[in-house]
Amino acid sequence: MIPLSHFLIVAAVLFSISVAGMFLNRKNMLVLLMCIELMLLSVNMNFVAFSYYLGDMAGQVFVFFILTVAAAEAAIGLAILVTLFRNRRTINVQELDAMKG
Amino acid sequence: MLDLPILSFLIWLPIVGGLGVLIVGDRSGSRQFALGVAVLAFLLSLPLYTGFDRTTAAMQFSELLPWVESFNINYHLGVDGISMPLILLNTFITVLVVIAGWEVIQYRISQYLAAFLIMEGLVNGVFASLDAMLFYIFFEGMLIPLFLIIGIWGGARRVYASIKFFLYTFFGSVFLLISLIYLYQLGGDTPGFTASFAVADLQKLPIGMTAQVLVFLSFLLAFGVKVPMWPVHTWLPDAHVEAPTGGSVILAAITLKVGGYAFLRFALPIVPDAAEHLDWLVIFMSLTAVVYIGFVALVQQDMKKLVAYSSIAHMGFVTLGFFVVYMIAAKAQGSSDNGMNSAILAMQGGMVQMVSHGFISGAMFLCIGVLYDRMHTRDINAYGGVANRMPVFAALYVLFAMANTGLPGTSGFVGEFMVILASFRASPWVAFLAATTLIVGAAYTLWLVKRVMFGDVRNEEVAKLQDIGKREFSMLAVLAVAVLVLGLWPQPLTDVMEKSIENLLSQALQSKVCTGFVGGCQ
Amino acid sequence: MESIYTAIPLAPLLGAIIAGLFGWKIGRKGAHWVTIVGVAIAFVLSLVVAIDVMANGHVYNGTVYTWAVIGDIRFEVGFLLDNLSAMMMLVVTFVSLMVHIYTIGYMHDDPGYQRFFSYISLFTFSMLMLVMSNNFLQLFFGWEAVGLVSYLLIGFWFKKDSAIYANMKAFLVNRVGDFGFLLGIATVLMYCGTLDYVEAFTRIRDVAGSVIQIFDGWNWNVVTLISILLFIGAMGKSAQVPLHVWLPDSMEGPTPISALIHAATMVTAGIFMVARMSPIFELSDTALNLILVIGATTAFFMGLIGVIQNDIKRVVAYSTLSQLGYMTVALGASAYSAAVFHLMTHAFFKALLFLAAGSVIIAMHHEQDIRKMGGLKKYMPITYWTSLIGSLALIGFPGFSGFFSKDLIIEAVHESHLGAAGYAYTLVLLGVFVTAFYSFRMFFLVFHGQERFDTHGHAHGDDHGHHDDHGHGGGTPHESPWVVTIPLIMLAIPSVLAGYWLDPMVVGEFFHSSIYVNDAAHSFDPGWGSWLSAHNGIEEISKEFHGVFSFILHGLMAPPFWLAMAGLASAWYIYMKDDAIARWAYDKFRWLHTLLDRKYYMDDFNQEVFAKGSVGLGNGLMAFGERLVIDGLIVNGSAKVVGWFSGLMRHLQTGYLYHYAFSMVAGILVMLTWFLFFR
Amino acid sequence: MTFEQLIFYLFSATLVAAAVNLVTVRNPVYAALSLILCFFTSSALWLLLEAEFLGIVLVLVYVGAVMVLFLFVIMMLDLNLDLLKEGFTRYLPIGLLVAVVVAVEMILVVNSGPFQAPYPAAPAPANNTEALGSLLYTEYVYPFEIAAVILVVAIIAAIVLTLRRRPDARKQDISQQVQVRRADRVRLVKMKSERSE
Amino acid sequence: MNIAIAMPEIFLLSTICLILLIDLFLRDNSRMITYLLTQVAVLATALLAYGAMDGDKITGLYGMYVRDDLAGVLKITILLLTFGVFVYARKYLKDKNIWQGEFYLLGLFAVLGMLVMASANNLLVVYLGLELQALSMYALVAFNRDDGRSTEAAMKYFVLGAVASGLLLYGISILYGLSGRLEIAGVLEYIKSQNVLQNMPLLFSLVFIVAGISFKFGAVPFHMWVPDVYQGAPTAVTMFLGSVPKVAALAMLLRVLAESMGAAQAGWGQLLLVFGLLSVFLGNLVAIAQLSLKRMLAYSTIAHMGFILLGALTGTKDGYSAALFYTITYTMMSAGAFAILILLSRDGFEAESLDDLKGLNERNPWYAFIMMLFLFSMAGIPPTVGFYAKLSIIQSVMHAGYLWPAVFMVVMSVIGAFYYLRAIKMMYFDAPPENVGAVNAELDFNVLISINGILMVLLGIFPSALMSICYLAMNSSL
Repeated sequence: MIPLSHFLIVAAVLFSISVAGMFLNRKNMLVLLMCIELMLLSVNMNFVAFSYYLGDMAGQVFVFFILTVAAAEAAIGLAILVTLFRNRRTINVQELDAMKG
Repeated sequence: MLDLPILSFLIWLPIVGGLGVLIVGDRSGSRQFALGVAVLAFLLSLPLYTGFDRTTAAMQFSELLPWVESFNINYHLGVDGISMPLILLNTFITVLVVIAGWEVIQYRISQYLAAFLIMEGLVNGVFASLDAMLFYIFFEGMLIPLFLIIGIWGGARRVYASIKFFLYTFFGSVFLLISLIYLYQLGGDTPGFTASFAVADLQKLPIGMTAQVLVFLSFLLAFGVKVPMWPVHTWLPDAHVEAPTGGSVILAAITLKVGGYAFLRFALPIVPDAAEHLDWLVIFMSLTAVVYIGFVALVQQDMKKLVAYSSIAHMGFVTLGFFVVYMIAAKAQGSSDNGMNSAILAMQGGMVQMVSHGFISGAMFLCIGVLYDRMHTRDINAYGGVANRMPVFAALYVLFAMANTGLPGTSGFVGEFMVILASFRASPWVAFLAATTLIVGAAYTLWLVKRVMFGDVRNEEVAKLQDIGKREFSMLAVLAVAVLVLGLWPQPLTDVMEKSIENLLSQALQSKVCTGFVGGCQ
Repeated sequence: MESIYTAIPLAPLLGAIIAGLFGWKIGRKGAHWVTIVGVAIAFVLSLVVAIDVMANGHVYNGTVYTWAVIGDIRFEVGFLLDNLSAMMMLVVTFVSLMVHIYTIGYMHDDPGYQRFFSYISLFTFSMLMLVMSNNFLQLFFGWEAVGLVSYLLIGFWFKKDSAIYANMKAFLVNRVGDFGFLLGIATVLMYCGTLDYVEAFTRIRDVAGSVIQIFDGWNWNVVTLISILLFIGAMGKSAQVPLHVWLPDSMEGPTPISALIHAATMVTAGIFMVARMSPIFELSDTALNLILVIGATTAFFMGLIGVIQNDIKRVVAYSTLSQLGYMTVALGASAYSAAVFHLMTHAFFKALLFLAAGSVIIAMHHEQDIRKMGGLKKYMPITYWTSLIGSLALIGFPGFSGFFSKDLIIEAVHESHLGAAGYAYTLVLLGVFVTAFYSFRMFFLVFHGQERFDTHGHAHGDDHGHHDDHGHGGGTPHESPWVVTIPLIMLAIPSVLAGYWLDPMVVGEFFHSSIYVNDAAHSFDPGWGSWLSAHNGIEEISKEFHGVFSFILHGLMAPPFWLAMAGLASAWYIYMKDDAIARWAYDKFRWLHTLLDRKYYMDDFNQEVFAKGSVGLGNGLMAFGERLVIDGLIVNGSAKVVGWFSGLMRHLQTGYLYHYAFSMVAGILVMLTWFLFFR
Repeated sequence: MTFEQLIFYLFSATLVAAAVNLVTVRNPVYAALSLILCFFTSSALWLLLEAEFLGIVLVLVYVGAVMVLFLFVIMMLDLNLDLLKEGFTRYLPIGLLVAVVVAVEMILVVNSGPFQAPYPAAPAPANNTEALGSLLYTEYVYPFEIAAVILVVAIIAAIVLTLRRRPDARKQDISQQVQVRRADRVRLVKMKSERSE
Repeated sequence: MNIAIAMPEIFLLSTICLILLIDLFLRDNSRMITYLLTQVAVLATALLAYGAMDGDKITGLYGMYVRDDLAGVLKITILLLTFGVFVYARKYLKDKNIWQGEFYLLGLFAVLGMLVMASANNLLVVYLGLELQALSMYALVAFNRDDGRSTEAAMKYFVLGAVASGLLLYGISILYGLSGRLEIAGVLEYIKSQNVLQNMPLLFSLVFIVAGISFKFGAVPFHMWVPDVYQGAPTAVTMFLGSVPKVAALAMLLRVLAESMGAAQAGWGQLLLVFGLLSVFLGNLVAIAQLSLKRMLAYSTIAHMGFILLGALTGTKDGYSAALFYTITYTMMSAGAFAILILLSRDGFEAESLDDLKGLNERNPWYAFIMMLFLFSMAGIPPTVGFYAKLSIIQSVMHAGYLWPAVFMVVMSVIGAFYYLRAIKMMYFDAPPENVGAVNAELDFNVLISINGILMVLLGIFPSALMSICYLAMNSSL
């Protein structure tokens, strides 16, 4: 059988990849949003794995809610993105430094 | 008489009155209203003296209300011989200050007067509060009106001066806060004591030596800045120079006293061992203030700066008088009176010096204000031969100058005389250095007088000068009388303080840790 | 009686206050009347008191009011009235009265008329407080008060830069003296625990042996310390070398002041004080030696300067210095009575000389240079004769008051066995010659010889504006008005006769109550004999004393007389007959002349070292300590650092999302690492 | 190695590869597609964990809705592709470093003691969906309601932010129509009748 | 089951829906109705919340919901603050003509989310409440959608917020994996059974959870969003954002850390200490360099949040109540300060730079005075309430034995005083620029701001009542 830790490790790897993605990606806001989705995915992975190995449904319920919220989040995020694009004609992360210091 | 809470009145009447002035606004009536409040406060403060029981060191006119239960902070007021004269001084000076701003201040007069009235109330609170936290609140609150006074009605570099003043003093006092909280908790942790900010409890609280030293250092910083002691004095000249006349007067006559008073109320009785351990430091700082600052004052070109520096030098005598007692006690051990007489003399000297400095420095700044209102410069070189045009003013000016040099017969003499006499017992050298003020102090004051007052009329501005009017004359005359009376007969003042100072001294020489201490143990 | 005692100082004070505060109301006449009346009352009352004290021996020692009580220390204001103070009161009030009257003429149309009268009355009050005091506090009060008044009066014509320079100098130099004096008082309080004379003198004997460490391992006899510190005060007031520098300059003040304050009364306060403190000084030979040396030096060398002065007032001033030196020498030789005696006689004849000089100055329209005078004898006879009397008294011509007092001093020094006695004796002897020389040099130059002044001489009065305009323009000089001459005559009388008081005053028991035995402490008596054997000048003299006239005869034989005559003669020869010698000496001893002319370079020294030095020090401290270190480095420095740092920190906020995200991750990473590996 | 293990390693490898691709690829469309791949693979892994319902939901909701939304947006905004991802390599080392450190530390932890359970503590319920549903509508009704509210918020927010009324567009304003009053529409004018001769 | 237990939330939600519908049928010129309804709803909810305070601790809705005094106090604070903020905001929205019902709707949703957090008894609920609030906030920040900076701020806020909740979730997942529980009590049970400092995975999850919470506070190093968002968002939103959610954040901290993981204080105490000190340090320091008032306040917020965290780290009831007291008073001052900012900004002019304060004393002494009170209170000068807030925090910190952190805090607050003084200097010592008239507002605004300002002093003079409320809340709930 596959031990729990394997799933957790996969999740951890996903998590770190998403973090790296956020750091590496300096041009495209969209990819940033996707990285966030990835991060949530890794979290979900944790929850599902735990709930399976603990034999407790609560984890899955949690995942269910996370998915819902994530969907809503994505919607709002994209809405903001669109508005931003309307104002700035760009979603280049590097150009979003009107405020600093 | 005694059942009505005079102290609360003295605190809240001016504050409420100040707010009232704000409401009256810059209309014609505001001046009269403010003056009325100030005078009323002064009259209210008189019963403190008349009704004062000189035979006891206990707190009188005390009021006690629970305030902040969660910190066991109480609204505890009371005066003893040490604080009472200072309250009178405060209420008295405030009246003069209100008069001083009468015609001079045109811009936002109501705010100006309100600031001073509120200031008065807060200072009264400082002197009257017997709860450390209450004290601290007034102590800090004082900064606000003064900050505004300097900043709004001040001179060219007022912003720099006011912010410097605020941060300087604030920096000092946060450490006070820390150590107060520390003591509060120490009280909670010590069996037989409760966590409390009451000064009386803190004075009883046994404290370990290291803690005492740390606490004392924080006290020294907090109060030393207020006094101000060398080397944390540099805010004072700037603040004085930039502040309007009234501000300078309050600053010199009142707020500096807060520092000295706090030393007596907190530093000496609460951490006596540390005070005894570090008395050399304070004495060194005080003597430096007397000598070093004296020479610095000698070369000032700005009248206000000069007087400001002389204030520092004179306050040096206060701190010297307070802390030399330990040296005396150490030296005079085993002698007939164990040096108690000299110790009391020193402390009395310090206190008298505070009161008299209140009068003299106030008067000096008022005089400078009189000149400034006419010439709009404080540069000594712009003056000369003023006496030709303003004989009456010149006479008063010379009188105050002489008081500033500590001439016998004026109040300036009393304190310095006592402190020098006493400190000789500690060490001839202390007395020697302290006594140099006779020469240096005379030098800078008389040189100022010579350059400003005497000589032939220097320029046409001086030639245009008008002698002082009734308003100015009245305030200066009142001060002159005060200076002379206190100088010719300090008895009424020293009498009031005697018992309290003896009591304070017994506390200050009472070790809390009982290791190699000159005094006894608890 | 107490009421009288209190009335004596208060009367002039009242006059001063009225004249000072309400001078504008009561006018010139009112001013001088009220003050003169005040002083007159004081004079009369002190006469009453003097008689009561001297004749009936009613010595009074009591408190007027308590200044303050601190611990067990009582600070009081009170009077001690014995022969010494009574005599001083007489002198002070009398001279002061004379000067008041004289002033009416001298300050005739000075705008500061009322102010002047109020000042001199105030001075009289302060001086009386000083001499009547029965404790150190009040003594110090009077001490400083007279200093203040002298400050005000020297700077009376405050438009003159020289005047306001002089008065500041005077005050500061006096402060140097007071500095020592105050420390002396502090020592007394420390060891005697009281400021009251009587108690202090009682207890001082107990501490006679004790020592104090000032520098480690160097023990000082306490009494010596006290005496020296107190004497420093006396040096300041009585203008002893090196604190004498203020007195000559003080001549910038109006002449009546020079007479009253800087000749007759204030400057002798130091002498009086030491005499008062004799019970203390007696206990320290070291101190007495020092006093001898200082006194003798002053007496001779200051007289020497007088020789080359040309300003009439300065000549008198230097003679004052040297006479004060004589008194000090007397003190050193513990001939206190002689000192006080000389003090009295000197007060009369020196005041006389000053007032005479003043009268001459009036006549010369405020010309003070004696080289521009001469032959005034025929214009102003009264002034001439009176000043002749004064000069003879000064040089100690037998029969005149100065003769008795000065001879007495010289004798006392001669008899003294102190270490410094020899040095002192030679100097005072030489001093006699010098005194005679400069006095008569001036006398001849002023009153004899050809007239060297221009008859339209108001040219030189400009130095103080319109003060010189005395109603009569140029024209020939003439005798001054009666208000001026009356005092001259009044003062001439005691200048001659006061000497005949020698018998009771010095030789007799007169001063025993105040100088040796304090009436409150008879327990002293036995002790004194033993002490006296140490320095017993007066005793010896008294033994040989067989009445005034034998004293005079003896004086005619003594060296001082011949020296005086020699001085007189040489002055006459040089300045009346032929000044070849003078010119020869001038060429030969040019260096000496400059040395004297520069007053031994003492003023320059003070100016350069002390004045400039302290200003330099102040500037240094201001620039370095205040501006650079404390304010620059510490205060504003830290503020700058904070500002700079915050300016640096704000750049962490780059505005880039990925940096923001990175900082979050980094934060987590750090904490993870901390938990994982570092604990 | 068992079938499960084969599935696990296969899919997790794909998952990681797709994730890496997501963060490295230049074109956002590819990125979106690789994210979709991530979802697919992870849903497979969830099935392995007997979370059938969630697996399906992941595919349906995420791939079916969210990712489509992403793609819509990508298409909508005309992005200059060649600009994107330039200078990527410059930050690669730091990025990798961070990623590796994070990964290592996390793995160190999750690989440690308490997480070594080889088998589920309790057998999973036979019908995952039913179990989930019964929980959702009983115990978790409160969170469920909140989730609903969140969705409403999402809708409102999206509308508020993006809805534009173009001035030239013709549309009916319901509120106006509802609130219309007679006076606004009809005006009765009174005029004297004219006579014809 | 008893749903009445959640009455405030339920009532609020239903009113929101009602308002949502009504608002659809309102003309732009009659938005006032929406506004009034909103305020009524807020106050009514506050009343309900107050009615629900009965000193005992009841859980309901299958243990998802808890009702105790702490929740009550937090809710009332949140609602009253919201009421004030909405009053202040009206002027701004009108001036900027973004006077739309959605502002209030989203605001109410956010409030609902906070209420949920305040009485959450389950980590899942905490998360959902958080998201509900966060999502509304994202939208609000971008509310002025034609303003580039506003949307940029929203974008940043959104991304970072999403990341933060990702971190939080990760932490929660690990915690769940360890304990197998999600409800507060369950987690507590587990943690009590553990030796915290030895349990690496637990600490691991702690780091993530604390990170998520700190983000909500905006504590260093999770503060990066704060300045940009404060500056970019419309001032009305900034005011809302800068005040109310801090209470919610504290609620979250108390529920998650204090209540459910109180036994793990040894662990998260260290984290809070570091983050708190960093915040106090960086916030005060960088604020000095700011010229934009909004940014300056943002940094000062960071510093204040540091104080709150440090108060909470003690893990004692004193510390928690001190933190609560601090939060309540701080939110009041910051709301007031932003309100003054709103006063200063006119149509087409956004007052945000320090210079816009110049000569306020000339233009309107009363506003200047009130602003001064706010600023001094932030600086912690007696007799304003800010002093007591700091005092109680420092006291509890020292009581917990952290002497040097306390010293550090006061020293930093001295440095911090500088920029408040500078603002006051602008108002009082400088002359107003030309062509600016007097500032004024409508009655309700004036009344409220006056009350708000006077409270600063009143609470400063009589802090006891509020302090004891905070303490009792802690005492009965934790």
